[in-house]
Amino acid sequence: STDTSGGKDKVNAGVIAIVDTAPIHLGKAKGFFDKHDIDLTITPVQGGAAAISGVVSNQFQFAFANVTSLLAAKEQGLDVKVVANGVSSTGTPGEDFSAVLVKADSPIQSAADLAGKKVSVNQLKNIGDTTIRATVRKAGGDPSGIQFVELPFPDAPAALQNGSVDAIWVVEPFVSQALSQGARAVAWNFAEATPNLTVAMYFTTGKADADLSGRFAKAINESLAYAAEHPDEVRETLKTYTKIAPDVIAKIKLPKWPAEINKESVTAIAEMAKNDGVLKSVPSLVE
Amino acid sequence: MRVVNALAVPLLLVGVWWLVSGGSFYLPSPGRVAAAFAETWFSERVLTDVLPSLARLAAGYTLAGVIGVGLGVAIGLSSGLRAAAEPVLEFFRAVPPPVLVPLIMLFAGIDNAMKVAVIVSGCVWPILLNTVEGVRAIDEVLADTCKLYGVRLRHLVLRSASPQIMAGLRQALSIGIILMVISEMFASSSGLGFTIVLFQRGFQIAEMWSGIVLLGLIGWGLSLVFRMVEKRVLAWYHRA
Amino acid sequence: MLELIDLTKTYQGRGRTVTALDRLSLQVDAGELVCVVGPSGCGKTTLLRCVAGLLPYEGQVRVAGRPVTGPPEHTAVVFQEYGRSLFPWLTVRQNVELPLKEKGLDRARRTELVTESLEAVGLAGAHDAHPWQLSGGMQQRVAIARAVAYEPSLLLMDEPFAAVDAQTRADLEDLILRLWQRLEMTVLFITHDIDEAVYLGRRVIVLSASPTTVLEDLKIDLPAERDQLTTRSLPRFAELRGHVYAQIQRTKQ
Amino acid sequence: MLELIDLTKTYQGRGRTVTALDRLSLQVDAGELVCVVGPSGCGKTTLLRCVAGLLPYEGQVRVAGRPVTGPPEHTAVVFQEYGRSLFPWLTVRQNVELPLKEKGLDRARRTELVTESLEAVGLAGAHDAHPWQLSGGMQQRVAIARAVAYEPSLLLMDEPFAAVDAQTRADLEDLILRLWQRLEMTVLFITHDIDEAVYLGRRVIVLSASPTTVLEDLKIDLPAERDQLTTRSLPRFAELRGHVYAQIQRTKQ
Amino acid sequence: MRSLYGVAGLLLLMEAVPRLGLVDERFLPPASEILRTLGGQLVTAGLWAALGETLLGWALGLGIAFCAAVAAGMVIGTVPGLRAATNSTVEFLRPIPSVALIPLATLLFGASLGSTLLLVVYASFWQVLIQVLYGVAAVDPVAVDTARSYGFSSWTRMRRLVWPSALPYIMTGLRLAAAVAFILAITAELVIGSPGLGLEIQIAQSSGAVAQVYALIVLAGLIGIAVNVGVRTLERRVLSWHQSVRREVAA
Ligand SMILES: Nc1ncnc2c1ncn2[C@@H]1O[C@H](COP(=O)(O)OP(=O)(O)OP(=O)(O)O)[C@@H](O)[C@H]1O
Ligand SMILES: Nc1ncnc2c1ncn2[C@@H]1O[C@H](COP(=O)(O)OP(=O)(O)OP(=O)(O)O)[C@@H](O)[C@H]1O
Ligand SMILES: [Mg+2]
Ligand SMILES: [Mg+2]
Repeated sequence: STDTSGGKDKVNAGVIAIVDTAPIHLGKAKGFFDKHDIDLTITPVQGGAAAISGVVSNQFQFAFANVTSLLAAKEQGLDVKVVANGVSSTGTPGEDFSAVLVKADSPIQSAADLAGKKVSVNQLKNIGDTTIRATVRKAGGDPSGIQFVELPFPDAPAALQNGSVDAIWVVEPFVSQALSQGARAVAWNFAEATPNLTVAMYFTTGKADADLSGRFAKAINESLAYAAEHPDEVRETLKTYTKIAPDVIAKIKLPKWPAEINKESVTAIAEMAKNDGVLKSVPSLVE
Repeated sequence: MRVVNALAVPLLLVGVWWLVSGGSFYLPSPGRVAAAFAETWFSERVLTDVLPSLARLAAGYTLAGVIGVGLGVAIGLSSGLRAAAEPVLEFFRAVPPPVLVPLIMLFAGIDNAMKVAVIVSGCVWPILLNTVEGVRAIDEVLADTCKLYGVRLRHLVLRSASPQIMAGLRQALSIGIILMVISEMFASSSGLGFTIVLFQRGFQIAEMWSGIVLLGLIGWGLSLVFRMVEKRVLAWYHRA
Repeated sequence: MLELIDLTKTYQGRGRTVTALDRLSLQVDAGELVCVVGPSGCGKTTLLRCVAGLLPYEGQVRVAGRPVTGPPEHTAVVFQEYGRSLFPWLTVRQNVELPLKEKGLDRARRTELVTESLEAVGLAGAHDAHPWQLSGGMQQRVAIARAVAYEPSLLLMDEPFAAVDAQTRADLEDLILRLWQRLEMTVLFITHDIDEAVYLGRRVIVLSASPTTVLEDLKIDLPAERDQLTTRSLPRFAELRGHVYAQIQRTKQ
Repeated sequence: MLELIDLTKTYQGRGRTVTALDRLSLQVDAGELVCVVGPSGCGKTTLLRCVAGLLPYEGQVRVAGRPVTGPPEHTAVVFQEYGRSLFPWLTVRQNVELPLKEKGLDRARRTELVTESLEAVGLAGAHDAHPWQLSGGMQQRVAIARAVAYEPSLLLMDEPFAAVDAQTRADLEDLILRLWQRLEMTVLFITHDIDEAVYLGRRVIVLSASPTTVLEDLKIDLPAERDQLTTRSLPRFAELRGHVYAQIQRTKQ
Repeated sequence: MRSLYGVAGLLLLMEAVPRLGLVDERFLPPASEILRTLGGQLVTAGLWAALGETLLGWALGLGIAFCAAVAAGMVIGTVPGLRAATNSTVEFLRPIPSVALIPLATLLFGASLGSTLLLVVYASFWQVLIQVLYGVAAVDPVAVDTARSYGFSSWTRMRRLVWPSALPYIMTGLRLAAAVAFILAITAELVIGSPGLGLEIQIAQSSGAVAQVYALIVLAGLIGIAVNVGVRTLERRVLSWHQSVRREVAA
């Protein structure tokens, strides 16, 4: 519902409390949403599926979810409509916010060595395993034998440490944390899977008011642009809605926040997912 | 007559479900769920997902029973031990299993041992609490009789607390199934609970509901077995 | 065998404090059969439970020279609440057999004792029944059979024949007398039946009303060999009986 | 008032089938006081529970002309298991008062009845105790007080004085006689004490051993006004007593 | 007094395990550090607000579930035939994880108190219900006969006989349900994202703030201890007549 109060539309956005979503928090603080007559409330959600459910059930007007989750929703006939870019890979291995890590003394030296190993991802049949398979394939390995297990990001470093898995996929702040504690990166799956990968997007439902969606998109895009230009303010913002330790915040690699959605990368992800059997078709997500 | 009696309420509920389910994405009609059920579970999934889950459930449940009853008897018999142990137990009891899992993973790794440990960590409470209370509630005259004749603990304590222990075991059965699902939300790549979660995240809602229905059926089936056992164990109690 | 010196027992409950026994002293020699009578609620059961080591107390209680802190060895008790003292999940036979197992007797001896004692209390046909399938009197007899089969050296009985008919009662009285003579055990026997007390006891202890002490310690100077017909028709029997009755009535002022 | 025709009760349990009552017939007029005696385990309690509407049975049981299918109205029962029939979570006073509340009496009348009846059974000082703080005999007297305070038109008592001393027993016997005359109720009184049966009863029913029928229905032709001393010393009393005793012994072959 | 030994022992263990290197300190900080972090958290207003939210959902949900389950249990347990009719349904519904109801909850209520309540009530209802059913079966048959012969109405029988007899079982049910309700309140926040302690835990987890996660877990455990003390106190009052309590009071 878009209740108007004081001329402004009340909007509730479901957003995961991670580094990726810093722009919306920063943009809210900077008044970009007020400028577009949007009275924004940011509700933290636990993951992409919860965000999508929330939008479909009208609890949120907008939300943030990764490409694969959105593709899956679309394929199952859920009425989701992308309104703006969310977060993108930096495209530079070694400088990205997502990596596959191994122990310092691990025999695994490159992405190709991951073949046949046990690798943790936060969710199976999602963007993690899809991009890792692509990276391994590009590095000349055979991804079909990789044994993926589900482990939430926070629990993955411990599992790597006590040898429960051979490699872990994590995103910031866990990448920096683990690297500083002696882990070693063997693959930068977002950067290496496909060029300039669009990882996640803001979306709404097809039934949403077009004018409001437009204004929200504008506000988001301004926020993305501002965040891209002011990394220091982004790091400050992180202290407000996450509990990441300040010394870690100073170290983490920030993602890219372009205003443009890289449509080719979305299609590429969809193709890969289809090849891996995660999706049955290639739904069109972004017109 | 008994069959009619047992089926009336379930049929009524399915009817209600049918009526309210019209057109909702998250609540598909019973027909669609039934179709999804046949498609999803009459396949090799039974071998790869359902049976391993049930095996872990059996292991966890048995372990919880042994620990719960053993510890419960000890705690129930000694008020000193109870005073010391209760706060610690209550502490762990109040910690939600999902946040306890990472801790368990630190000690038990991420394989079957962890999942069984998660099941135990939830199942043990109703058994433990009921055993403690059952042991505390032993008839005084009976307890005195035992003291006099030096009759071993087993006879008095376990049997006379058995109605309450059975209540705990009954509770634990369904909690075990729930924890089987929760344990498979972590560090999994197969299992009944894992499959349900996967369906949920993939927005395959009819399939997800068919998994929930399967959980219910498993619970119901196990409770039938349980009742048969209980009928024997508590025959003296129900004066049958 | 049994020595009570200044035994005092006070029950403290919410708002209700009862001094059930007040500096009660009593001695029972090994192999004696002593009957205890007294008004209802005076503290007979309390006395018995102190001796059985089931209640904390003040003063001294000694069994076979040793102070009682827990249940003394080789002791059997028939509780007033006989129904609650049987294990409902065991059959009659198992109920009687359990303490014998605990005592470490072998199977043959156990079977013999169980069969004998159940026969003696008239329950030969009820071996496989559960306690709750029995009448009140039958349950009480199971409890008696259990105590008897145990062959204790100290037997404590709390109104053990309260729930059986007159004829059975007479039979059971004679059973106890027989066993007492054969096993040379010490028996403390609480009863409300004055005739019974005089018939069975070598001594009858009359307790006063609460706070309870020993009102009279009466030696029963009847012939050692007792018999339901002849003993009860002795003039001395009537005399003693009348004496005890008068004492009990005195407690009720 | 009470009509039993061909009453048969068979208990069926695992492996144990007992015919407790076998085509038993009996009639009790309104306002009669009938005592029932019989060997232990013969089926007295079973009989009483059938009349109280607590057991399914074969044959016919009618109370006040109506067939018994559930507990008949205005009926009070004192159970043989008196201890378990008291509610442990209520005090003595509350236990006695509860049925009166249920009967719809006002507070003043209730207090009066409770105080009176507890006084009558000698428990004036135990109003606020809980049942488990009482001795066996005291618990039994609470159950009696509860039945008495209820002022039933049919009073069923199952060995109600088994746990009290001789003197208290005599007092309670006279209490029942007084109430019976004042309230004109019908009383069915089960006892093992033959003296008691003859002293109280206008008729004494002697039951046979299992399978149980009425062995003898004995009219007690003693003067209507009974008195512990005079009645019990009548030669006719001794005669009747001896007769009943002989009958009971006959059942034990 | 004795209860302090248990807690002290636990703290000692939690301090020793990481200090001795049995597990990596980074993944399980020693007790002293957890407590220090907890102390730091306790002075922030945000934590108390979150705690308030959680406890509100907990108390409301537990209250609703308890009353509903006791009422349903007494009726099902005492009306003949009803038990057989409802048995299969109860056993079917009971093992369905509350967590699986999350889509339904969000659909009906969104990320609001309603969702939390739905999950909390659903989970704790069964705990109490099963205990009540067993408790109702624990009534002494002689006491039942007594009540019947004095012509007690069904209501009086329920209130004066069945309820007190079942009370020991029900108290256990309350203790079980109290913990389950608390767990579900937190889990609901964790998963649905309604505000509260669970959300705090989730944010701390995804921020890699291990000590904070454990501090919040310890807080949850402490609340569990407090709730148990409350229920035990209640039990000593309402079950003072029962063997289990009176034996201890006497001893
Ligand atoms: N619930 C029951 N199940 C099976 N058999 C029973 C049950 N209750 C009683 N009986 C049997 O029925 C018979 C009569 O029992 P009842 O209790 O009526 O005897 P009674 O005359 O009251 O004896 P007593 O004087 O010892 O109390 C006994 O043989 C007993 O074993
Ligand atoms: N557990 C208890 N708590 C409090 N008071 C008790 C307890 N047990 C007994 N009493 C009290 O102690 C006194 C003596 O009780 P006791 O049972 O020893 O009497 P008794 O002589 O065996 O009586 P009876 O012949 O009626 O069985 C009574 O006043 C009783 O109320
Ligand atoms: Mg006594
Ligand atoms: Mg009887």
